[in-house]
Amino acid sequence: MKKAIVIFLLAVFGFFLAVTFLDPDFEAERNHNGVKNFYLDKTVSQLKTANTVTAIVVNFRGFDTLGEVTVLFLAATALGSILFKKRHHIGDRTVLMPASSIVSAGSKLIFPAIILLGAYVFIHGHLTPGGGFQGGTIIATGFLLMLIAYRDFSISHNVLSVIESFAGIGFVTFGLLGFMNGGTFLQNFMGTGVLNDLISGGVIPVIYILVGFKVAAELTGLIYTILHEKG
Amino acid sequence: MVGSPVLLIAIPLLAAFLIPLFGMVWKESVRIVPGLVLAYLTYLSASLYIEVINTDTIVEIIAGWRPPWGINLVFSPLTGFLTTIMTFMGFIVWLYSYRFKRNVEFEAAKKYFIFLMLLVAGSVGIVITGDIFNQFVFIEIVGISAYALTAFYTGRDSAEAAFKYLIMGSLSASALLIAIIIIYSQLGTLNMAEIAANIDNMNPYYRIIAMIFFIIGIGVEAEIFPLNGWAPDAYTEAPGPVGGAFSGIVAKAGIYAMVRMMFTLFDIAGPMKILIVIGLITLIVAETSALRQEKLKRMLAYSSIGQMGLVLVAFGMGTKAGVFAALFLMLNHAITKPMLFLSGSFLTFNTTEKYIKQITGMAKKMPVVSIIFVLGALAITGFPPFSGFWSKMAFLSAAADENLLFIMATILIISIFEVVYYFRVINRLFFFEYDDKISVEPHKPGFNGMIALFVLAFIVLMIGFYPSSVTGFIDLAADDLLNTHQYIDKVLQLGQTIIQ
Amino acid sequence: MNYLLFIIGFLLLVLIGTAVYAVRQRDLLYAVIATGVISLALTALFLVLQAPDVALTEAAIGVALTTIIFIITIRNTVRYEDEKDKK
Amino acid sequence: MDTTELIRIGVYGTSILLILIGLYAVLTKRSLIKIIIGLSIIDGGIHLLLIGIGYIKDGTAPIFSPGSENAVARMVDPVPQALVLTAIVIGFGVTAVALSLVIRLYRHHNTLKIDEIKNLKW
Repeated sequence: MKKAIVIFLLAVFGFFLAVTFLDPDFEAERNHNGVKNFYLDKTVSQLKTANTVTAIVVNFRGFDTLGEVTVLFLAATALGSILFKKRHHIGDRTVLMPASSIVSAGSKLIFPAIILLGAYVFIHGHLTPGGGFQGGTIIATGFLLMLIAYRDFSISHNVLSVIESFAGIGFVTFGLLGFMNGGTFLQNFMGTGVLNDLISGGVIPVIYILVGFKVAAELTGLIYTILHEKG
Repeated sequence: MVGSPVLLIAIPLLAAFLIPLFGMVWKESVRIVPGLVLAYLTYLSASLYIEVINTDTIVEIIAGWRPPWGINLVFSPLTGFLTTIMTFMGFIVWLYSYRFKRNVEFEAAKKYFIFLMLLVAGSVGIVITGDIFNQFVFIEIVGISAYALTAFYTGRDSAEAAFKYLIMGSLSASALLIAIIIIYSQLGTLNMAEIAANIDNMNPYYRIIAMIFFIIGIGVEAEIFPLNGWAPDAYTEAPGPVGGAFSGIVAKAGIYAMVRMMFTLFDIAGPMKILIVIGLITLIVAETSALRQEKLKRMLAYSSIGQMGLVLVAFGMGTKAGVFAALFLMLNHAITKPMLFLSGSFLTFNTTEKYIKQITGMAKKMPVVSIIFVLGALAITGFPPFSGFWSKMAFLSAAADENLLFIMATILIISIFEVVYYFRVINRLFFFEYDDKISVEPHKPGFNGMIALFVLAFIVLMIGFYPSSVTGFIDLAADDLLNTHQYIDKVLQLGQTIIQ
Repeated sequence: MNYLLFIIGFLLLVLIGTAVYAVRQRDLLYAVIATGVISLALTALFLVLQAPDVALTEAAIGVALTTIIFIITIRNTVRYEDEKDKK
Repeated sequence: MDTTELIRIGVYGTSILLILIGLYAVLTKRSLIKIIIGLSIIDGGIHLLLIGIGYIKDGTAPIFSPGSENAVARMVDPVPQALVLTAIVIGFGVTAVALSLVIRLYRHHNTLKIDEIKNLKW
């Protein structure tokens, strides 16, 4: 009985999706004069940002990014709240597997390179693919590697929390600065420079670097919390 | 110019990032700062609302790009009305829970207040945003805060309730995303006004499918029938004041999103019938379930779902009178249901199961709280001269104008149901002797909690005796919702402030 | 132009195959690894479909972080969908 | 049928299949972790769908390199990419919260089977 209901539901769902997306008219009736060309055009001519996706994420739809950063912040906080234990003791770290000497030595070697790669990715977010989210997660994976390889590697929760808070405050403050200078929230109020220069695009790289710090701190904290949950 | 709508979002987010820093310096500040923020939001929202009523709708641009391209916030008589209610209720809930976990656990209290503040901020965001993807982001903010608040107590079955809520919430978020994909692919825009202006160019099949996915996506927050399985559990397991926040704030935001979508986005013939059908099913199922509940909070949760169904039916009539009645019902419910949750939470303070039989004879021990509870029960069932009476009258006259006799009869029968299950509680509360074996230990209510309850009770009485004090505002809000062209024009003709 | 078609077709087949495997596999650890493979295939597909930004994000979040938190959860709870499956 | 058409149908069809497979897992599986795996498969399908919407024939990535400032017409739509970026990060947050709930449920009930946890049946 239950199986039948599930299959019926799946069939209805699949039918709706297929009727929409696999219909030959779907492509033909599309309105191609949407916002796309405006974004591509303005990114080059006004924002002087090479990477259009970055321009959209940080400037055109920067409000979404603010919300998204908040979602990550909430997720990290919620994790701490849900896994909270009565007596405030931190359990042993979960050991995924005992790290051999090759792994630990190799991790030490790779770790700085990963951090450097992450920093490169978010500093060049407005020029090349990548940006704050990507760079931040790369840095977090670097810390994850160290946490797995060395049992006594630890990170201060307070330091992470301070970095996270300052990056978040910086984001909102830059938004409010635009509010005071140019008239609207998150407005690009700094000089935009020359396309494809490292220092170009006004506030876009600044905000994306702040996002990078925030994402890195949040994800590292999140992994740290969940790693210290021993059954 | 007193401020700008964007501050309604920016200030709580800024405060949320600041609170961990403040907490390191002065522990009490994690309680005070959210309260100050919510009080400021209430002030800002109320003053903006007055300005909007006297002058014109404010359309706020973000990042300097005018509406079809950038995200915009719309602060109109309708959204201002809802925002003011929500921020005010957020402040009341904060006031009630000010002493929450005091002197016990600092970390837990810090997180509780951050979640509460962002719950309010996210709900306000759902209401004032003018962009569908931005609305999705705010729905996720509300969702994650709500999951975390539901799972807040570790001792109870709260993780189950939160898990249920999370699965439903994220499935519906996926549906919402699919609807956004269909709309974006066909119209090439995400702006609500632009969508509303171009919706006629869209193939009707795609329009209907997108609308179905939208209903699934928003239905979880709006608590409509097949998607509200999470609600009774979440309301029961969450901390007492959070139940009030869910019914007073989150459900209102969900209903708004639903109604905005139906009235403005998908302006096709027939959607109103869908609203009536969904609303009636929700109403009947919820109210009949409420009759059978043994737990106080569960009963209140079902009652809350039922009221949401009633609101949807009223919106579904589609006429001016219907929308007026619906907004009036929303206002009354936003004030009365948190009052019931908060006073009920005081009555059952020292028990984790919250059975109705455990409050037997409590009226003699806690007379003031009991009287406030009764006031709320009378107001929500629609006894004159309390606030609920006027909204139910407005509803019935709106239905009578449209000759919807079946709906009128159903509402009257449902009202009898409501009277039955509320009087079951009142009967136990007042006319039974206090019994040590079944009743709980009375709890001495805190000073701040009592102030919150008194403020709410005052508002209920005020609306009850002077309904004309609010009907003017509701009238303007109803006009605003029905005038789709005005909404589109206001948003799209705002080409002056674009940066050159 | 045809080699592009082959790459995309191969990746799409990998996606569906791994998804079915992830749902049917009763050893949760393997199922989680299969989810990681789905993310990997998606990463390659995003790259082919000219979305390098998304590919980077999916590679870092989908392949690395999601998989690792799944594995930590399995370490802290149970490895098999059913106790009977334990060999 | 030309290449673009094939790619389009393949990508859309695969994402719809992924969504349905994930939904099947969420609705029928008895293990909590399996349910969350299903959710992340649904997410993957939706992200692929969104990227497929933006793809155009012979498109290039929406990044301007020196000397190619006039290549606008051939660029794929950047908006869905920005949306997917947001959606991936949000999805990760939700998955993390869900897994922490699973750990807590296991702490209480010592099982992850949905039938053995009271209040979780639906």
